[in-house]
This record gives sequence, structure tokens and C-alpha cells, in this order.
Amino acid sequence: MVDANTRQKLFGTPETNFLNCSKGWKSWAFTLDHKRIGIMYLIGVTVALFLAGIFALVLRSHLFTFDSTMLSDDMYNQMFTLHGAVMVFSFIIPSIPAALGNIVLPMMLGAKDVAFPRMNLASFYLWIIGTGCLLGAILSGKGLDTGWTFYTPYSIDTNTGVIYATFGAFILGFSSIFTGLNFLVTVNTMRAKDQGWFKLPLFVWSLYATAIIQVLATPVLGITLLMLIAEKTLHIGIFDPKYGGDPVLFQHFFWFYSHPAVYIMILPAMGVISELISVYSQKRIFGYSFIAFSSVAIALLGFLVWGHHMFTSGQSLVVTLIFSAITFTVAIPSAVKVFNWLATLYKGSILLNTPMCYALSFIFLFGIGGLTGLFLGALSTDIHLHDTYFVVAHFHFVMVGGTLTALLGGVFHWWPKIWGRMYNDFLGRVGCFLVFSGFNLTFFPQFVMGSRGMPRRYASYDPEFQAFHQLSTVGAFVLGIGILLSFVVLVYAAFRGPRCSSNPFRAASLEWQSSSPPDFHNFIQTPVLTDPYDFESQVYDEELDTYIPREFANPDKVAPRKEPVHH
Amino acid sequence: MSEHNEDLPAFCHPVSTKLLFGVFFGLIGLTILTVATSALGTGLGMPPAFAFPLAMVIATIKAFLVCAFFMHMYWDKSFNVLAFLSSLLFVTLFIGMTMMDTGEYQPTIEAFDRNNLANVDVSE
Amino acid sequence: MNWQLPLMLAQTNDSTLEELRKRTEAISMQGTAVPDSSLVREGTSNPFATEYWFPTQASSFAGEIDFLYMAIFWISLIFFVAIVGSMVYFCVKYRRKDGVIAPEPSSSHNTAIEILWSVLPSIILVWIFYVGAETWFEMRIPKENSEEIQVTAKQFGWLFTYEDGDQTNELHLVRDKPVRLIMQSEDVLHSFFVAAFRQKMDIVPGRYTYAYLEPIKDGVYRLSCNEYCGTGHSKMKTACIVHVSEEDRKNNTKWIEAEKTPFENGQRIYQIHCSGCHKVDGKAATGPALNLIWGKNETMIDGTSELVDEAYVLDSIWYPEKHIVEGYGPVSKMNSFKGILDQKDVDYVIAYLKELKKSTGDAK
Amino acid sequence: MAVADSHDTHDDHHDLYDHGEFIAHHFDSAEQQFDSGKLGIWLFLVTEILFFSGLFVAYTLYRTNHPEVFEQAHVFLNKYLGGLNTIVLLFSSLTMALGVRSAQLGRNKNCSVYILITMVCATMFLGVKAVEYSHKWDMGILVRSSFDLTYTHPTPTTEIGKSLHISDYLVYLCIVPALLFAGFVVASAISKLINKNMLAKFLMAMAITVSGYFLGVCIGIIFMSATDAETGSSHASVIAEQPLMLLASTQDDHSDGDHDEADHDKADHDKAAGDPSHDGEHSDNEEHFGAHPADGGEASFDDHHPDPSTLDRDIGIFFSIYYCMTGLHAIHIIGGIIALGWLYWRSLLGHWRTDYFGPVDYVGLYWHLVDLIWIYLFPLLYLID
Repeated sequence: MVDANTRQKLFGTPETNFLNCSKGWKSWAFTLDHKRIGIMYLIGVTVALFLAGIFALVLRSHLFTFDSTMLSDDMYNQMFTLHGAVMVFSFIIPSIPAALGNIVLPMMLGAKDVAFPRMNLASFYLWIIGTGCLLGAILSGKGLDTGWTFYTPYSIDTNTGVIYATFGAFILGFSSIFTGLNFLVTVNTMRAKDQGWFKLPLFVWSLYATAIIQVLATPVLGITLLMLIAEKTLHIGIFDPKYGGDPVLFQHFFWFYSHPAVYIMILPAMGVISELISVYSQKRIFGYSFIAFSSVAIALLGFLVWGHHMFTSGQSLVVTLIFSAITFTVAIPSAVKVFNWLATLYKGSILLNTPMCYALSFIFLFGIGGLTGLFLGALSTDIHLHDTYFVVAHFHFVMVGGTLTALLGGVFHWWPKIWGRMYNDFLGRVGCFLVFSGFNLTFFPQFVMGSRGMPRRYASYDPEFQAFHQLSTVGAFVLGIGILLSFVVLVYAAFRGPRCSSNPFRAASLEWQSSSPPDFHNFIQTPVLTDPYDFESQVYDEELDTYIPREFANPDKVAPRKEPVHH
Repeated sequence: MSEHNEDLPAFCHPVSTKLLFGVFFGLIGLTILTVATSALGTGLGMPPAFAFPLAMVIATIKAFLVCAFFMHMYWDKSFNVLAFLSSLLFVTLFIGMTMMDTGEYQPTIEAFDRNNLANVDVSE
Repeated sequence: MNWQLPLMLAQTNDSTLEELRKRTEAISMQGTAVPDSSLVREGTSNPFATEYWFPTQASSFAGEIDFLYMAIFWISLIFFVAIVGSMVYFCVKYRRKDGVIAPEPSSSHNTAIEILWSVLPSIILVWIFYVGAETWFEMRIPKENSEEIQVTAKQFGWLFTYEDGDQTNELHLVRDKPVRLIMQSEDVLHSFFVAAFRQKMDIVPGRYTYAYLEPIKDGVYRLSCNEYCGTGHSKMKTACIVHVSEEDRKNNTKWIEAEKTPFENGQRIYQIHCSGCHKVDGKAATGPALNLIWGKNETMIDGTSELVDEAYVLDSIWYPEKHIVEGYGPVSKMNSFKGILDQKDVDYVIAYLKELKKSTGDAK
Repeated sequence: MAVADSHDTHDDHHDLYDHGEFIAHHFDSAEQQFDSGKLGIWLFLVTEILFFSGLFVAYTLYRTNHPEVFEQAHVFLNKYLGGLNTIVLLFSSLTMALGVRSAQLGRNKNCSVYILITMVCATMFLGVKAVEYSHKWDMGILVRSSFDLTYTHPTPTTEIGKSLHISDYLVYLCIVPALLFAGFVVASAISKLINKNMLAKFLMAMAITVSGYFLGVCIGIIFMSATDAETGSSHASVIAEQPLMLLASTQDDHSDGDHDEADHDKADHDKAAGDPSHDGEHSDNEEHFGAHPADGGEASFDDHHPDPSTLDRDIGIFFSIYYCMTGLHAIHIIGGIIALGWLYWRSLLGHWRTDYFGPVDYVGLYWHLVDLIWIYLFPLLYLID
């Protein structure tokens, strides 16, 4: 029990916080504070998102008519390559872990910072250098036209800026490793006192599972790209058939990283959704341990299925069969998560604000993304659908419908915590609706095109697909407007939004026990360890207009605790 | 075998010099052994198929010695040991799957080489 | 305009193969589009029908693939409707009213139900895997007595060599005759894909890959490259023509050089070797268009000007790096055809170019 | 973690050692800090192993698919030089372990000596490697695309090379270390003059470190000429005169094998033609497809001889892998030397205490890993029989 002054000090809006405790560009550029690094990452990935998004809109505009001459074939190839490479390496992979995770993870553990703050900053600068090198391919005047997969031997034959781009991806790989390594150590050694593994928020579990993949898989990307650079400059004869190498081996190398990388992209998104669903239903998450272990299961199974990208690549029969069989096993933990989210909604007290709208869109879109994976996991249908628009639609449903939606939901959820200001919920929901409908309009027609045999990466196509492509293009612009609107809403909120309290949503994980915006050290006083899904532990404080832990509340004004009911 | 004394914090385990030198001479002995078996292998009547596994077994014993004593794994937290050893699992997976696959389709490469290599200008 | 193509094809539902083929020739002469008779479909506006999602089933295993696709489609739909339906229902029924937080008490874990919803989908997944693998074996293991056709892919064209030595740049098959395609690539990765057959296989340089199929329906289908291969990737498509009889096919694939005019021989060489990158409809593709090129003064990349004559054509075919026309390259470069086309072949090409210039020039 | 320090420490918060006890501000105790670092370095080693795994995969695949190439290729590698390097590296591991022990006991002076010895061993290793590399380059043994045994460069043309009878490439490889050596000596002298004794000591130690490279080069040359007679293969001029003979002998083996295979294929195919059920066996089918020339022509198998370029090509790939593996390892050694230099500096400053020795321990682990990888590289590359 504490007095009102202490309550005011702990949960009121503070005069100094991590945003204003030091000033000048140096205090940002050389900061070791995980929150500031997270914000810089957020700005960085937003720039990458807009850049790659513009590439995407140019592509879609080009595809509006079947014989469009807006871009030359070379330009088209460079556009889709850069769209893919920037989106994957510079945007999606760092988006949730490095930007959002960086800000939230240490606070969820009640820690002052991540275990290695300097490494964290190094990770961000490596991200900048890597993205710079990737884009250096454009600045070099040569562009990049290999597809984001850098498949040999085309990547060796082409005289575009493959070396810049692969070097950039190599650096970005190390940036990702640094983040993952940091998170693994942070979760292992920096948890609050008595915070056991099963008292961690599920977002932490998912980040932990992600970090396992980042640490184990990303080095393989590093060596693959180094060998590709050596192949391109010295012709070492490992991947280049002209010198006795084996292009299919390159695909094995590449997908040994890049398939697990798919889970680097989606696992943190699932973690965010677990948080949002539970907080905005005000109900303990259903099946905590199943969701937690399914994250780790997905991470580990993700290493066993890379060959499903190679069913038509000339992979041998027996290996293909094995990979297909294991691929189906990944479906189970993903399905378990979705069912558990639904069970959490059941009998909850559901608040349909912006983050929750994104969470519900996630379930819808990820549902489609996941279920269409079944078509691609089954061997016979995959042969027909492989490398068609069906695949394009499938992975966009997972990457954009999944990761981007969860990122936006998570950003809206933690935005008041980061800035101490509230966003406009109505405009936020309009943005969410535009993103959701625009997204479906863009990618649903692509399932039809893919089934009918429209190959991907085609600069011009057959006239009978034109109507579908036009729908898709219109949808892409709606999606773009939706993202832009969300961006405007968020930026406005950060600087001009109404002040908000420390815990406006009655969330129970530790980060909400800090003030909004948090102190430089995250917590002025050691936070009280609460169960992250026991919302009863947070009680309303009238003076501060916020929810605070029962232990800090004025006992005269607090209703007696209802014991959670277990059947 | 670490000399632990009361003044040192719990996480500090200096290893005795005796043990370190012992491990070092063990490693040197194994290195000489592996070179010798390789150089004289066939002379000693060792079947050639045996040489490579033997060299790898010796290398693994050496690796074990380095890990356990030089790297203090013997005294380290089991989680760290587990993390380190799990990497070998993934390397095995990587090697195993790719080897299985390339081995299966190797005939298609050999057939292609037989038919086409004469036409390829290798010096290019 | 090519816009009319699907309509044109829709009307040719009952046209004979000869007519379709003529149309193919006419089209491949002038544009990029290859007709696909598999797109003549029935009941196309019903998204729950197989025909909505797929081209015609033109190979023996296409039906099985479509069956599995539709089976997964229905299973997914049931799951999806159940998931989204209950989600929407919960959101409406349990939405927070008047800002009062009042979740009803309910359990937060139930091991029995967790196990149930883990195991139940697993059984369905095993079934899907089993059916998928069964059909896939059919697609990857050759049928008895298959004929063998050599497929050579290169940037950006196809060459098919039949058992009797005939060569074409369109794939000619015979209905109900199983075929084994033995594929190799001259440069980078390509992929053989005929949507109507539901068959696809990458073509990997440095080795052979194989594809097997048995066409069961005659018609003209689109054969496209499905693995990204560079500038002209989207133009790397040709027709796959399924004939009703062996004689019918032979009539279409045989070529006796001596009986043909130099123009015809030149046209054939153009189709086999050049049409992947050079068009004759006046449009620039990966390389310059060839129809009006003869006798023209071309501006080179270094600013000099060259007259297109016999020597220029020979140089361009044998030593393509010698003259690069302004506006082309540097990403895509032409390979030398020395050793593939001899002096006589080049003469045929010259005859073809002269004739082209005359005919298209006259038309204008 | 009671109420935090007052806010005025924010401005210098990036000084992690503001407690004067080497505990960074975000850690609660020395033990937590040590455990974090330790887990961090182990995870880093995990990434290192997976980083190298790509090359081990390439190695394993080419060895299983082309065992004959590896048997031919290892002739060009001198196992005694490899063994020497193994021992040098093992010794450096010992001194590193002793260095860690000294740091754990807070004996900074001992620690600095051990670290210096470790660094000297590391540069010695590189010196021996340089002898090995330059020798191979003399023989035209390069990566796949430029592998050419007929290209030889046995006689030195540079002045130093001529006077010392060493390879030009070795001379080139010694330029940077020589410059570094001179630079460190001069810098050390200047530091001494301006009374920065600690810095002078450090720079002198660096100069000693670099001199280890030349020690390695000398030992390498002596070792190589001593073992030349025995291995017979590492003498450039011998090989230079007889590359074709060597190839011819390997060709015989190879073509014999090929003949058998071809005959087998042909028989198989004949059988298949008469026996339709055989076609059901997919993998067999793929194998015997070799009997069909791709161009549909008539090339017969009986007069088919493997092109000498096949072997040439594949030995080239072996050396591609060799250079990738040993080169990447050498880069790690260089990285290790830089990290050790940093440790040496901090030992001079007397930073290590019984409750703060983490950096020595971490770099030590990294150094042992580099040793560990070499322990495997040695039999894999040098001891093929």
C-alpha cells in the first residue's frame, strides 16, 4: 500500500521520460536505450515499407493492362526484385522483433534494458548499412534483377548489382543475428525476480522462438551469400553449373535460411495477436502453455521443411516426399494458436478499437494464408500451383495479411505507452478497414489467376487475366491509402494526440506499470510481478484515471478481488 | 578439478595448470597419432576405408578435450552446453538432407556430363 | 487488337484443329500471346465449380489434381467459415457494452479440447498428404512405353527434338500417347509449365530433369517458362499442340529443307532460334524487331551507324557483341550462334529478312 | 533495483562503467552480467558453427559425390605443414586457457604475457599458411575457374624473392605484415618519447605479435623443404614438369570406371527396352538415361573417353572449397588477434579481477572455437588417403 503521492509519481505523466531526458541528435544517434533504438528502428522500417510499397504500386500500375509499356521488361524485373528484397530483408524481418520487440521486450521482463545495449545499437547501424548496400544496387546505376531469391546461375550471369545487394543482405543478416542473440540472452538472464518461464507474456515467448531461428538460421544465409559473391567474382564452381557447380544446391542453402525466415516474420506477429486478443477481451488467454509451446514447435519444425520450396526444382523424389510430409505438421501448431484465440474471445468483454480490429483482421487474413498453404503443401496440387500467382497471393496473405497487420495492431496497442498520447480511434479503424478491404481486393483475384496458370514474375501476361489484374491494382492502391492513413493517424497522435494515462487498456503485463512515456530506466520502482493475463490484478484509480496494480491502489476504493474461475 | 576457493565469486572457476597442461599434451599426442596413422596407415595393414573414420574419431576426441576443459564446459551451466551442442544437431540436419538429395539426383548430372562435357569449353 | 483474343477463342469452341493452328501461326508471327484452347470453359462464373478455377483438364492426371484442389478448397472453406463465423459471432455477442468491462467467467484451459483440435486436423492433413503424394507419383514416374522428347530451353525460347530427329519450337504431342520429356537448359534455370496439363518441372543447367504426361484432349495449349530467367522471361512461351494422330503430328513437325524456299527455311530458323527475343511485328522486345531491319541504317550503342546488309547480319548472328544497337543491353546480351547456324542457315535468314521487309513494308 | 539513481546520470548513461565496478547500469549484479555475457558468447559460437556449416556441407557433398577427386587432390597438400599448424594452434589454445586462469585469479601481469604468447602463435599460424598458399599459387593451384596446373611460376622475379629464393607471392603476402611491424615499432618509439609508457608497451607487444608472422614464414619454409623429399608432391618443379602424367594416371582410373558404368548403363537400357516393366523403377530410369545423348545424335559410348577437363574441373572445386574453408578460418584468426589485442591492452590497465574477467573468458571461448574448427579442418583437408 502506498500513498497518493507515490502513485502519482509512479503512474502519473512524468516530467522527464526517455524521450526528453536528453536532447540533440547525438543523444539519439549514440543512445543505448532500447526504447530509443526501437523507435529509430520503427522509423527505419517505415521508410523501407514506403519505399518497397512504392515499388509495389509501380508494379501493379504496370500490370494494369496486359501489354503495358509503362516499364520495360528489365525495369519490371528490377522493380519486383527490389520490392521483394527490401520488403523481406529490410522491412518484414526486423519489423516486429527489432522495432516493436526492442521497445517492449525488456519492459515486459521488468528489466532496465536488453542484455547488450551496444550490440543493440550496432544491430541498428548494421541495418542502415545493409539497407544502404541493398539500395546501392540502384544507385550503382545497374539495378538488381535476380528476384529476391538470388537463384544461381542467373544471379551469376547477370551483370546487375548482385554483389551490392548480396552484401547488403549479408549485413542485414548480421543485424538480425545481433537482435536475436540479444533477445535470447535478455529473456534468459534479465527476467524480473520470480518471473518464471510461464509467467512471461506470450509475446516474449514468440520473440524467444523467433530469436532461436535468427541465431540458428541466419548464419547460413551469411555463408550462402558469401559463397555466392565468391562464385560471382572468382567462380569457385560450387553453385555455377558452368564450372561444375550445382544450382539446386544453392536453393538448398538459400531455403535452409529463408524458410525459417518465414517464421521469423510470422511468429512475432502471432505473439502480438496473443497479447491483443487477450487484453481487448479482458480475459485470460486460453491455453497459455499450448500457445507458448506451439511457438517453439513452429520454430523448430520450421527448420525441417525448407525443401517445400523446391518441389519442382529437380529435387529428388524421396526428399520431396519427406519435406511434404513434414510440411503438414507445421500446420498443426498454427491451427492450435488460431483455435486458442477464438476460445479466448468466447465470453470475453470485447472492445473493438483499432488494435483489436487489426487483430481480428489478422485472424481472417492469416486464416486464408494458412489454409491456402495446404494447397501448396500437397504435392500434386503444388506442382500445378508452384511459382504461379497462387503462391504470390498465399505468401502475401501470410506476410502482409499476417505480419503487417499484426505490426500495425501492435503499434497502435503500444503507441500510447511509447508517446503518452492517444490516437484517434475512429480514423484508426477507418485505416484498418481500408487496409483489410484493399488487401483482400489486391490478393484474392491472384488466387484465381494462379489456379488458372498465370506464372509469377511476368512483365506482360495473357489478355484473359486482365480483369483480375485490374482488380488487384485497384486493391493495391486502396491498401496503400489505408497504410498511409494509419501512418498519418499515428504520427499525429505521437505529437498532437491527447495525453493518456499509464495503462488505459487495463493490460496486466509489466510494461504497463511504467509511466507513459516510460522513464529512461523503464521503471522508477521495481514493478510488482503480476500474471500478464490476470486482468483482475489491475484496478481503476480515479485520481489518475488509469488502471494500476492492486498492490498500489487505495484499498478503500478497490472492490474485493474476484478469484478467477477455473472449470 | 577446479580449484575453488572461498574468496572467489560463485561463477569463477579457475582450472588448475596441471590439468591444462595435461590436456595440452593429450592433444599433441592425438595430433601426432592422427598424422602417423594417416602417413603409415596402409603400411600398418589398416584398411583404407578405416582411415577416414579413425581420423574423424580422433578429431572428435580432441574437440571433446578442448570443449570440456579449455572451454570450461565441464563446469559450465547445462543450458550453455545444450545451446552449443544443439547447433551440431542443426548442422547434421543441414548436411543430412542436402546429402540425401544431391546423392539421389547425382546420376542426372553424371549423364549430362557424359553427353555434354566434350562440347563445353572449360578453359573459358 | 489482341484484346479480342479471348472472345475470338471463345467462338472457336467447335473449330477444327487446323483452324486453331493457323491462328497460332498468325499470332506467333505478330505478337506475344499464344492462344490457349483450354480457356474455352463452361460455367466459368461459379467460383464453387472446378471449371472456375482451372483450365481444361488435358492430361491424364489433371482430373485427380483438380479433385484434390477442390477437396482442400471445401475443407478449407468449412474451417474458414467456422473460424471467421465464430469470431464474428463472439465479437457481436460479447462486445463491450457502454464501456463496462464484464467478462463472463469461463475456463482458460481445457486439455481435452486442445488435444481434440490438434488431432482432428492432423487426420485430415494425413489424408491430404496421402492423396497428394499418390497423384504426384503418377506425375513423376514415367508411363510404360512413353515416347521421349528432348526439350532444350534457353533464354528465351524452346527447342523440341522428337525421336525421329524432327525439331520444332512448339511442342507437338499426340493424344493418348504418354510422353517423357528429357529437359536441359543452355543457360539459366527455366521451368516447363503447361497449365492445361497441370505439369511443371524446372529445367536445371548442368543436368537433366524429366517430366511425364499423357495428353487426353487435343487442342492448342500455352506452354510457358515458369522459373524466372531474365529479361524476356514473360515472353518465353510457346504453343503446345496435341494432335489426334501420329500422322497429323508428323505433317506438322517434318521439315525437308530442300523442298522449301529459302524464305520458308529462314522463317523456320527465325522461329526456332530468334523468336524468343526478336519480334517481327515492329515492336521492340528483348532485341530489336526484325521485320523492317533489312537495308536500314542502325545506330549503334557507341553512336556509329551501320548498314544492315549481308555482312552485318552474319556478324550479328555469329559475333553478336560486335554490333549492339542503341537502346538494347546491357542486362541482356545475345549469345553467339556460331556453330549452331552455318553460312547456309544465315543465307536463309537473310532471304527471310529481305522478304519480310518487302511484305511488311508494302503493307505500310 | 530500488528507486533508480537520480536523473542527472542520464547524460552520461552511455558510460557503462559508471559504478566503477564494471557492472553496466542495467545489470543487478556481477554474476548476472557474467552469465549474460557467457550465454551471449556461447550463442555467438553457435552462429559461428552454423556459419561454417555451409562450407562443411559443400565439402561433404563433393566428397561423397566425387571421392576420387579428393584422393587426387590431397597429394598437393603437405600434411606436415598442416600438422605443424595444428600444434601451433593447440599451443595457443593452452596459453589462452592459462590467460583465462590468470584473469580469473586477478593476475593481470601473467594474463598479459599469456595473451601475448597466444597472439604470437596466431600470427605464426598465419605465416605458415602464407607459405602454404604462396606455394600453391606458384603451382597454379587456384580456385576452380583459374585452376591450371600447366601454369607455373616457380622462379621468383622480385629482388627479394631472388635473393632469398622464395616465391613472389610470399613476398607480396609479407608486405602488409612488414609495414605493420615497422609501423608498430616506430609508433612505440614515439610513444616512449612522449612518455606514454603504457602505450609504448602495448605497441611493442603488437610489433612482437606481428614478428610472429615472420617466424611462421621461416619455420614454414624450413619445414616444407625438409618434408619435400618425403611427400615428393609438394615440390613445385616436379609437379610443373609432370602435371599431365599425373592427370594421365588419374584418367586411367577414371575412364575404367566410366567404361564399366557406361556398359552397365547400356545393358540396363537394352534390358529396359525389352522389358517394359522396368520403366516403373524411376531412379533406375534416370540413371540409364545417360545412354541417350541429349542432341538425339548417335554418339556411341564405347569410344567415349572422359575429358581430362573433368578431373581438372573437379580438383579445382576441391581447391575452391579448400580456399574457402581455410580462408574463412584465417579471417577468424585475424579477428581473434584484434580481440586479443584489446584484451592485452586491458590487462595492461589491470582491469581483471576475480569478479570481473568476463571479456577474457569470452574471447577465450571464441579462440578455442577457432581451434576447434581447425581440429576438424586438418583431417578433412590434409589427411585424405
